[in-house]
Amino acid sequence: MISDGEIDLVEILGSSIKPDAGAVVAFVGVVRADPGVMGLEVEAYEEAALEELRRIKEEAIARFGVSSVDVVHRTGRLSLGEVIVVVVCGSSHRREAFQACEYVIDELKRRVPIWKKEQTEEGERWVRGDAC
Amino acid sequence: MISDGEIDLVEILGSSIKPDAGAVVAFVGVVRADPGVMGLEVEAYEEAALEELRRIKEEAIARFGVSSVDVVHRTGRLSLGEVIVVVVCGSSHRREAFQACEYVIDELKRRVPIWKKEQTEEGERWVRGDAC
Amino acid sequence: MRIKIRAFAGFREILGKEMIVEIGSGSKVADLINHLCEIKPELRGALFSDAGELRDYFMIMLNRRRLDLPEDLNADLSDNDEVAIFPPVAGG
Amino acid sequence: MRIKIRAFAGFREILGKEMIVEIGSGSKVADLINHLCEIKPELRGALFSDAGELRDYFMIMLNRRRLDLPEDLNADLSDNDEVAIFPPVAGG
Repeated sequence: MISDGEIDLVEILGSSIKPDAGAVVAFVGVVRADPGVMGLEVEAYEEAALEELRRIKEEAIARFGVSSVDVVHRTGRLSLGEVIVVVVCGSSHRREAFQACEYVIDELKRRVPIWKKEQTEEGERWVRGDAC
Repeated sequence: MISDGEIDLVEILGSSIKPDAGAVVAFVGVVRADPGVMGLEVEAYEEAALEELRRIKEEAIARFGVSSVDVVHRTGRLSLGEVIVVVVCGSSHRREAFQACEYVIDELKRRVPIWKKEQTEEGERWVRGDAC
Repeated sequence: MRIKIRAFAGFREILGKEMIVEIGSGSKVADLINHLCEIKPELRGALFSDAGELRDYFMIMLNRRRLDLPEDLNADLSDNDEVAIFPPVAGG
Repeated sequence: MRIKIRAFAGFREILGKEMIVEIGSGSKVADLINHLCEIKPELRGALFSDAGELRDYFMIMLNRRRLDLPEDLNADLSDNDEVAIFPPVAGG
């Protein structure tokens, strides 16, 4: 999911905490106070991002056998310390939940069309992506 | 922390979501609906468990350089689907947060003096620990 | 034929968020890019080096499928296609 | 001297949660165990095989430090020590 409103951790975690999933692993990405950075603006190619997130989710379920994968990514203006992304994987066993959660956030950062612009004391700058 | 009351996920997660930790990884253990199991009773050697948890936390910080490790383990009677343990690790980078979180739950299961008794349709039975 | 252009991050700042361009039927992706560079001359420097070679710091999606560049510069366009231009992703 | 006994899980069901026992000064861990097996005969089967050998499915902590068995059966006890007996842990 892509959302321009604050991410509700309780809601996204709560939906994975069920009797059939003994292990839930969550990754929470937070806007970090890097030197000079005052905030972030996040932009997404929403339709393509949602398609890619769906593919990544299916891959994680097929590879690791987890029972649920939920992802929410923020867009818009974010302050330092705000939640920018949440990945939650539910599984009957913890090893697979950890692996799936790490896989999803790694692939999200590599593949999902989302960009960040940092507000710094010297002005704004786009965060450079790694891969092309 | 050892608690006989419901674990407040928002509180324990919220305290790690800070501008100095860009990555927060949480493990949530849930009472799983294994065949025949109706619920769980959890017992701890509380003073020894807290000492061991403190040691594991210090090890995780020293090994992985994470900035925070928080653990809450429930005791008492738990129903299916209830949260039994939460481990939250905050770090400036995600790799270390994942590693630390997995380390802490692995070591907790191996070393911390806590026991579970399953309520089943045929009566009660202690869950066998692995290591001695 | 009408092509919907969508641009993100630095490319949005050059091209705007979204626009419709009219190009001749039978046009390929390369023709569209040339057309866009004419409308928005700033785009040329973002896509090509001074020697006229394609830079590798951008991606193009055609109807939300990523193109392999430079081979897919030869891909055919159809009426109502959606072409998106953006830099390497940096989410999460 | 007075020793506080704490027992957990299956051992709690045999020994009770907590009790104080009086044993002679100079007693070692082995003496305490024998004493407990006399008070609670059910304990003997949980700690020893039919051949009288120590089982490996339990742990003893002395003042919250884990003992290495069987070597530490020789460890000296002091007045007000806390000795805990429990099976392998199974938390999380």
